[in-house]
Amino acid sequence: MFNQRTILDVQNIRVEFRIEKRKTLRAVSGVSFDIKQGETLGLVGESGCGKSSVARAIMQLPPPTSGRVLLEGDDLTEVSKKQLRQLRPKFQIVFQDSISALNPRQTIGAAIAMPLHIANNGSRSEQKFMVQKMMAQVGIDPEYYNLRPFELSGGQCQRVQIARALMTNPHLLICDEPVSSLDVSVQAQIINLLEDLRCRYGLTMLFISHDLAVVKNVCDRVAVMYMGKLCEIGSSDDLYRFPLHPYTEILLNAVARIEQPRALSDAQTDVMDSPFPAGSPPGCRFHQRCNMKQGICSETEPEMKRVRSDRWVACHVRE
Amino acid sequence: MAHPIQNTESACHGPMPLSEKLGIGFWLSVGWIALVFACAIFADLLPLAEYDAMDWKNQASPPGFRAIRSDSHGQSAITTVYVFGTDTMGRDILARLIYGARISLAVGLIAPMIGLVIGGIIGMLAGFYRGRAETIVMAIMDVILAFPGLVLLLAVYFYLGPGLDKMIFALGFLTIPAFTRVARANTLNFSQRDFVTAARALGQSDIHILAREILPNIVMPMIVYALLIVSYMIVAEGSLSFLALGVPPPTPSWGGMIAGGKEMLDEAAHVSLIPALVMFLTVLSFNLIGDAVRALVDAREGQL
Amino acid sequence: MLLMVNRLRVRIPTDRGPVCPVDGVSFTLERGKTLGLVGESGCGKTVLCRAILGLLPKGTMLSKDAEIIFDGQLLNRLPERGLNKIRGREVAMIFQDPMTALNPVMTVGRQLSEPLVHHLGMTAKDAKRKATQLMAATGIPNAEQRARLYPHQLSGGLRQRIAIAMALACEPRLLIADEPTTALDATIQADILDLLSFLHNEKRMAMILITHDLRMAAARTQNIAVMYAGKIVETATTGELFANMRMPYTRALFNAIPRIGNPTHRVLKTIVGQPPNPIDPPQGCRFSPRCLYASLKCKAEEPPLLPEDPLAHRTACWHPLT
Amino acid sequence: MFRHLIKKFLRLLSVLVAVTALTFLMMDVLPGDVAYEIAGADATVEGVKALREALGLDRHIFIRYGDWLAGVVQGDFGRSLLTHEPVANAIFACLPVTLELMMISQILALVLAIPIGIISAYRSRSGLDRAFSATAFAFMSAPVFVMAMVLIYIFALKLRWLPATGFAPLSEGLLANIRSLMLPAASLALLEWAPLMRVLRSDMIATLQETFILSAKAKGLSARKILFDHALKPSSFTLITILGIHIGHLVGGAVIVESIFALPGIGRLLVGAIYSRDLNMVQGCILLITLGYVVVNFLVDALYSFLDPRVRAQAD
Amino acid sequence: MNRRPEQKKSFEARCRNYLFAGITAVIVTFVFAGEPVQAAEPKHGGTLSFGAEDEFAGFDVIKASGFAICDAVVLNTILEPLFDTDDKGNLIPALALSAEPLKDRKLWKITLRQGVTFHDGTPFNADAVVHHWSRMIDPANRFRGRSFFEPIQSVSKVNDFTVHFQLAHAWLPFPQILSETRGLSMFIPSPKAVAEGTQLRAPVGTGPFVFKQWISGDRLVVKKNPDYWQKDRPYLDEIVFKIMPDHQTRFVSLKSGQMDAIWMDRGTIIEQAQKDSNLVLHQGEGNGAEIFVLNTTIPPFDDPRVRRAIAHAWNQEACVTMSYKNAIPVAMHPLGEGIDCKEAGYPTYDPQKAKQLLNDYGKPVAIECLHSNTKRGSEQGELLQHFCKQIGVVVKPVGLSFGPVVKKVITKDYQISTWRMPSATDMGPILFGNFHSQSRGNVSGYSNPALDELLVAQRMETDAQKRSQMLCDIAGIINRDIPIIYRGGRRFHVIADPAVKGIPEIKNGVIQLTEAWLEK
Repeated sequence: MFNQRTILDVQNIRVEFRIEKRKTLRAVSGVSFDIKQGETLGLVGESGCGKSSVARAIMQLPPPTSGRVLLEGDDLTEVSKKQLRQLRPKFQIVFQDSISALNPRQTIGAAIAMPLHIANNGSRSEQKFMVQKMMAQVGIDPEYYNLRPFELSGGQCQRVQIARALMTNPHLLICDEPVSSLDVSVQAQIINLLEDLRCRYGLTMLFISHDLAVVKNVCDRVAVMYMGKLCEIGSSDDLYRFPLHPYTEILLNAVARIEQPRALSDAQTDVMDSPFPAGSPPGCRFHQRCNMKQGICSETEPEMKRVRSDRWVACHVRE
Repeated sequence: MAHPIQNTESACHGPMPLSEKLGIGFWLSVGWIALVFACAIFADLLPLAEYDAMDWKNQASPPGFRAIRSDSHGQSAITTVYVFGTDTMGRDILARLIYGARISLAVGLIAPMIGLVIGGIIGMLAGFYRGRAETIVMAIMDVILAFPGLVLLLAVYFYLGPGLDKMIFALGFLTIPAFTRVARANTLNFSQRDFVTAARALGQSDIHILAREILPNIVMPMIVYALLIVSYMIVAEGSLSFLALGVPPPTPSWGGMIAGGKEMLDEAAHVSLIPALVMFLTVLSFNLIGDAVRALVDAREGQL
Repeated sequence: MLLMVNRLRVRIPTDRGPVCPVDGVSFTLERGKTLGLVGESGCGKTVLCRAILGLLPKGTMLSKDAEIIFDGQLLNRLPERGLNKIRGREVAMIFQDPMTALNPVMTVGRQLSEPLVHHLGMTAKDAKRKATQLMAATGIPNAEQRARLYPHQLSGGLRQRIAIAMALACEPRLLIADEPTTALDATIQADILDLLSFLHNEKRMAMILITHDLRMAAARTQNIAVMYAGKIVETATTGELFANMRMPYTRALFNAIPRIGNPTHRVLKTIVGQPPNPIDPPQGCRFSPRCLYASLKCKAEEPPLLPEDPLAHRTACWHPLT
Repeated sequence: MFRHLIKKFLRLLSVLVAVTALTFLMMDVLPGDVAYEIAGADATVEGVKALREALGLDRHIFIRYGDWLAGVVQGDFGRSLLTHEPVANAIFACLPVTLELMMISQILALVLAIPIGIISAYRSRSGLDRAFSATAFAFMSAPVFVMAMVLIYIFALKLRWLPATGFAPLSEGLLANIRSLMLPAASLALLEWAPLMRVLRSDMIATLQETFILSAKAKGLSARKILFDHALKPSSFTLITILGIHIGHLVGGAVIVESIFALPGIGRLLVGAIYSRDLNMVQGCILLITLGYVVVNFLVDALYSFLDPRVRAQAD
Repeated sequence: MNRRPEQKKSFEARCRNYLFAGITAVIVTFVFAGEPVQAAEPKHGGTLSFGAEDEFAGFDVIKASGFAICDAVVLNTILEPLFDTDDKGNLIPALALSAEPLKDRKLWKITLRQGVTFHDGTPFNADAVVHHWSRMIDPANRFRGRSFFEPIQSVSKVNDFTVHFQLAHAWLPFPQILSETRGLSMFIPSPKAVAEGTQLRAPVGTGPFVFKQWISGDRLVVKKNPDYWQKDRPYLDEIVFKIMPDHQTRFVSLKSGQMDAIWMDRGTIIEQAQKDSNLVLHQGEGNGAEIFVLNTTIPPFDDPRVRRAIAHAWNQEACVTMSYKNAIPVAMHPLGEGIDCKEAGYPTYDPQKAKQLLNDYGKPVAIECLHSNTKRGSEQGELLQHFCKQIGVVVKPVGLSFGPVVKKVITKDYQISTWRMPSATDMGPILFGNFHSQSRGNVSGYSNPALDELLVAQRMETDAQKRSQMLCDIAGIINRDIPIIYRGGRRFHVIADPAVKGIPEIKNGVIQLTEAWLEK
C-alpha cells in the first residue's frame, strides 16, 4: 500500500534531564521506532510518560542524551549545527498549546512567513502572497494576516501553527497533542484538516495524543508508551482490536468504561503518588499496576519482541 | 490559570479607549511631567532670573517678595519679584527649580537607561543561554548587590570627583543587577515557551530568536520596571545632594535645594518645602504613570 | 424539587463591554437525581453552576427576576452569611483541575478537616480523624500518611479524590461537579467517574455533572441539558435524548466525537465555524450561523425552549429533527 | 541536604571574599588616605610619609589584603587607623542600634502593610482601595530626609512626645530605648510600607482569583478565614523578597536617617570611615554588611521553603 | 563686627568677681565664674549633655590622629595644664604654681603643685611633667606640633616639684606656650597611662572629672572625680559628650531637650538661637582666620596682581553675612583683637579695581577652587564663583572631603582652596609656620625675604610692644601680597539651655565645662 521508504528511524533514544547536580530524571529510556513515507504513526500514553520528550528529542530541541535519530538517512544527532539548521525545514512540529506556540507580539502573517524569512525566499510581497495562499489552505481568512494570536481562537491559532509548519514543505510533521486543548467541534475540524493536508501533501506524521479515539481516527500505526518506554507497537486496527500489552488493554478499557460505568469494587485504584518516579523500579515498569504479573515481571525488564509482522510488544506474559 | 469566564472572549473586539482605562490620575501625572520637561528644556528661553545670581540683601525672602535694588550705576531702582522667594543665599528659587529639573530628569531618566540597556542585555543572554555563564553572571550580580551602594557612590565621588555625568554613571551601574534579574526572569519565562522552540525548529538563529522573538516580549515589563526606577533615581539624587555628594555648585538640584533650606525650616520653610513639593509631585507622577502602564501591560498579558 | 433555577441571566462587565455568559436559563433538579450539563467551553455551563452558589466575581449581576431556589430557599437573595451556611454544607462543588482547586501551601488533611470544623463544629482532633476516614472512603490507601502531604506531592487522581472527599465531607444534598475529570488521564477518568457514581448512589445526593463529553453524560446522568452560547437548547431525560436528538446542535456535537470504533482516516462530521462571540451574539437562534438547517426565521427570531413542561423533552429550535 | 548547606556556605564565603577584596582595591585607588586625615591642617609632606610608614600603608596592596584576611580568619579585625580602637569593638557598639532600628522599622512597616494590603486586595477597585493606593504612592514619593524632618518637627519639636535625636541603649530601660528609635524607625517604615503593601495587594488579588480560593468559598468559609488562612500565605512571596531586600539594605545602615537622628549605627560608622579612609574600619563594616546581606538572603530562602512546600521539595 | 560692649563689661566684672572671692594671687583657679547677674549659689549634681561636632581623635598627643577643638574640650575636663592664661596672656597657676625666667630668659624654672595625684593613683610630680614634655620634643616621636616648640631644647627635673625648661634663645611667648590650648600639649597626662598605651582611648589626668566610657561615633562620658584636689569641685556628677556631626541635628536635640549645650559654628542656627529666648548663646573671640589660601607658585596666582584682583573682588562682608549670618567678625589680619593693627592695608571690596588689575595682567583667568564638601564649604565656593564672575574670572568650585583637600593643598596641587588659620594664644609660631619661605607648613608657597627676616626677628624679640608692631608689619606684608584672602575672623559659639550655668568665655574655641553647674 505504501512506498516502503523509511523517513524517520529512531534508534534507542534516551532523554535525561538534570534536575539538580546529582539527580537526573529519565523522561525517555530507550525508545526505537520508524516511520515509513506517507504513514502516520500515533504515540499514545498517559501524561508524563515521555511522549513529548520523544517529539522534542527528534526535533533535537534538545537532542536526546543518547541514541540516534535518522531522518532520511541523516543522523540528526551527529550532523553539525549548521547542517542541522539546513535540515530543519524537512521536519516540523505542531505544539499542543497553540497560544504559547505563537509569539504574542508577532502578527500571524509574520509567524507564518518566518520560514520564508529564514530561507530568504522571495520579496516581501511574494512572501505575503505565499503566506496568504497557505492561510487559505488551512482555513484561515487571509484577511487575518495582520492580527495577533490573542485576537484569534484556539482552533484558529492551531491552524496558524500548522500553516507555519507546512510553509517549509516538510517531509515529516510531528504533531504533539495538536487537538487536546480544543473543543469537540473544533477538534474534529483540525483532525479533518490534518487528514486533508496528509492526502494533499502526502505528509508523513508522528501524531502524539493521549486520546485513543483520536489516534484511532488519524493513525496507521500506533505505539503505546509507558513511563519512558514503548510497550507495544502495531497497526492501529490490529492493536485496538487485539491489545497484547496489559497496559494497552487498560487504556482501551478506560475509554469504554467512561461510557459503561461499573461497580466500584472492581474499579482499579490508582496508587501512584507521583507521575515521575525518581528511579525506575527493577523489572517491568508496569508490574505494579498489572493484574497479570508473574514473578519474572518484577525482576527483569521485558524486551520489545516481534509477535507477528508489524506487531511488537514488550511483555513477559503476552509475548 | 485562566478562568473559564475569561475564555469566553475569543474573537477580536475593539478595546476600550485608552484614556478611559488609565484614569484621571494618569493624565494629571503626564501633564505634570510634561510641564517639568518643557521647563527643563526651554529653561534658557524663559524669562527667569539667573539661577546663580545672589541677592545678598534678600536672603530667604518669602514667595512673591518684591526686591528693590538700584541698578549698577546706582541710578534707577529695579524691582525684581521672587515668585517662590529666594534661598538662603538670596537666589531665585523659581529659576533654580527650573534649572534643577534638568538635573533631576537627567539623573532620573539616563541612569535607569544605563541599567536597562546593560542589565537587559546581560540578563537576556544569561536567561537564554543558561549554563555556567549564567551562574557566573548571577554571582557577579550578587556581589554587586551585596556591596553597599552608598560605598560605591562615595568611591566614585572621591575617585572621579563630583559631576553629573559621574553620578549618573554610578547610579546607573547600581541599577544593573536589578535589571539583569528582571530581564533574566522574563527571558527564562519566554524562552521556555513553545514559540521559541518553534522558531528553533524552523532553523532560526539564536541572535534572531533573541532579537525578534524574546526582546519584543520583555520590553514592556522592562520599561514598567524602569519607570519605577526613575522615581527611585530622582529620590537618590536628592539623597546624595543631602549628603553633600550631589552635583557641584552652583548648578542647582532639587535635593540640594531641600538640603540647603533645612536649617531654616522654622523661619523660612518655603526654601526647603517648595523644592520638596516639586520633587514629591514629580516622583509621584512617575510612580502613577508606571503603575498605570503596569496595569495596562498586565491586562494585556492576561489576554495572551 | 431540590433545585429550581428560573430565568437566570448573568451579566459580567468586561473591558470590552458587558457579557452574558448565561442568558435566560431555567431548569429543575429532583432529589437524588443527576443532571448532565453539556456544552462546549464558553457556553456558560461553569458560570451557571457558580451562579447557583453565588461564586461569581465581583461586579457580576443576575437578572432581577431570576430565581435560584434550593430546597425552598431563594439563594440569590440570601446574604453572604446565609450562603456560607449552604455552601459546603448543603451544596458542595468539585472543580475541573484538582491541582489548582487545592491550596498548594496547606496539607490536604487540613483542607479536608476545614469544612468539618466550620460546619459541623468538630474539634480539630475529631476533624482530623474524620478526614482520614473520608480519604479512605474515596479509595485513598495510606490515608493517615497522605493527610500530612501537600497537594503537589500527590498524583492527579489522588488530588481529585481528595477534592471529592472534601466536597462530601458534610454530606451535602447537592454536588456540583464541574468537569471533574477533564484534566485527568483516561484511565483515571473512569475511576473518578465510578467513584462519583458510587458515592452519589450511596449518599442519595443530587448531582449536577458538567461536561463537554456527551458520551460521558450518557452513561452517568438521568437528565441532560445541552447548552449553547448561554442558553439551554435541548433538555430531556438521558435515555430520551440519546434516542431522539432533536436539536441539530446536539446531534452535530455528538457526531463530531471521534470514536474508537471508527476506521482510520475517516473524515469526521464537524460543525462549521466558531462558537459565537459572547459580547455580540448572533440574532435569532444563536446556532443558526453554523446550522445546516437554518432558515430565515432562525436568523430573525429566537426559538423558545418548548414545550413548557419541565419534565418533557424540550428543544429550542424552529426546525427540530425527527 | 548537607551538601546543599555546604554549597550554600561556600557560595556565601566567596561572595564575602569578593566583596572585601573589591573594597580593598577600591579604597586603594581612592585619592587621599588616612595619613592626610590624621595629619590634618598642620600636615607636611614628610610628616605624612612617616605616618604612612608607621601605619604600614606603604606596603603592597596584596600583602596588606593578605594580612587583613589572615587576621580576620583568626578573629582579629584590626584596629581603626584613626582612633586605634579595635574594629570589632566599634562595630559591636553600633550593631544593636542598626539591628534594633531595622527590626522596629520593619515591624512598623509590616503592621501597616499587611492589613492595608489585605483590605485593598479584598475590596480592590473600591473607593477604599483607591484611597489606600493614593496614600501609598504619596508615601513612596517622599524622600526619607523630608519624612524625617517632618516627623521631627511634629513629634519632637511641636508635640514633644518623642526625643528628636540620639539613641538610648537598652541599659537605660526598654521604654527609653524604644522611644529613642521610634521616630527614625517610623521615617523608614513610612517609606517602606507602601511598596510592601502594593506587592501584597497585587499578589493577593492574583491569589484571590485562583481556583482554590473559589474552592474554599464553596466550602462556606468566611471571608476572614479565606483571606488569612488560605490567601495570605501563598501571596506573601514577593512581600518576603522585598522585605529581604529592605532588610539587606538596612544592615548596611540607613545613613541619612542615622545622621539626621544622631544614631551611632553601622551606616554612619562606615561613611565616616570612608571619609577618613580608615581602611580597617571600612573593611570591617563591609564584611559585616555583606554577611548581613548574605544571611538575610539565606533566611529569605529558608522562609520561602517554610511557606511554600513546593520550594521545599525542590531544595531537598 | 566688634565684640559687644556688654561682654567686655562682663569680663571685667568677672575679674573682680574672682578677686573678691578671696583667692590669693598664687592659687587662683583658672576658670571664671558665671555671669554676675546669675551669680546664684552653684548647685551640685546632675548630668550635662554636650553636643560635640566631631568624633574624637584620641587623647595621646603622639598617637592621636589629630587635635580638634572638641578633643581639647573633653580633655580639659579630665586633664589639667601647668598654667592657664587670662585674656591678657597672664598666667594663672594650675598644676604649676609659678614660672620664673632665669639666665637671659633662656632657662625657665617651673614650680609644681604638691599633693596632687592622677586618677590612676600615680602621684603628680616633676617626673610626670618631664616625661610628657620630653616625649613631645623628642624628634624620634615625630610629634606633629613639635615645630611650635622648636626653641625648647630640653626639659629636666630639678627636684620632685621643680622642673627646668632650657630654651635655645630668649622667647617672649614661652609662658603662653605652656598653656597653649592648641593641640593637647598643655595637658599633663599620667605617665603610667601613657606608658601602658591606654592614654589614647582612656585618658588619665588630674582633673575634676574621670574618664568613664567612650563609644565611638556615639558618646564619651566623664564622671565626677571625688578626690579632686580643689574642694567642692566639680559641681556636675557627669558630663556626656554626644557626637553629632550634623549641626541641624545638634540644634534640634538642644531644642527638644536631649542636649544641654551644643557646639555650633553655623550662622543660620546661631542667628535662630539668638532670637530664641529659651536658649543662651555663649561666645568667645579667637584670632587666626577663615581664609582662602592661594598657590603662589603656579599661574595665575604667581602674579600678585591676580591675587590682589581676587582679593578686591571678594566681598568678605557679604560672605560673613550670607554664609555665617554675622556669627563671625570680618577679619583684616589674623592677629585677633589682642593686637591692634587697624586694617593692615588689606584690599577693600572694589570690583572696579579688580578689573583694572586683571586688565594689567592681560590674560584671561579661570581658576579651580577647592573646598570641603560640607554645606559651608560649597557656599564658600559658590560665593567666590559669584564674585569672580562679576570681574570676568571663571571659578570652578571643586568640593572634596577633608583628607583630599589637605593632600592637594600640602602638595601644592591646587590653585585656591578654603583653609583655616588656627586660633592660638600667640600667633607668632603660626605666622612663622604659614609664611616663612623655609617652613614646611607654607602651603601658599609664598616667599619674601623681608617677611622671612621679620618672622625670625619676632621670635627673638623680647619687648612685647616691639613684637606686636612686628606682627602687624608681617600682617601688612601678607595683606599687600595676598597669599591668603580672608573669609572672616574667628568667633566660637556654644548654645546652651539657660539652666546651664558657670560656662566661662570660650578661649580659642575650647569651652570650659569644669565649673559648670545645672540649675535644675
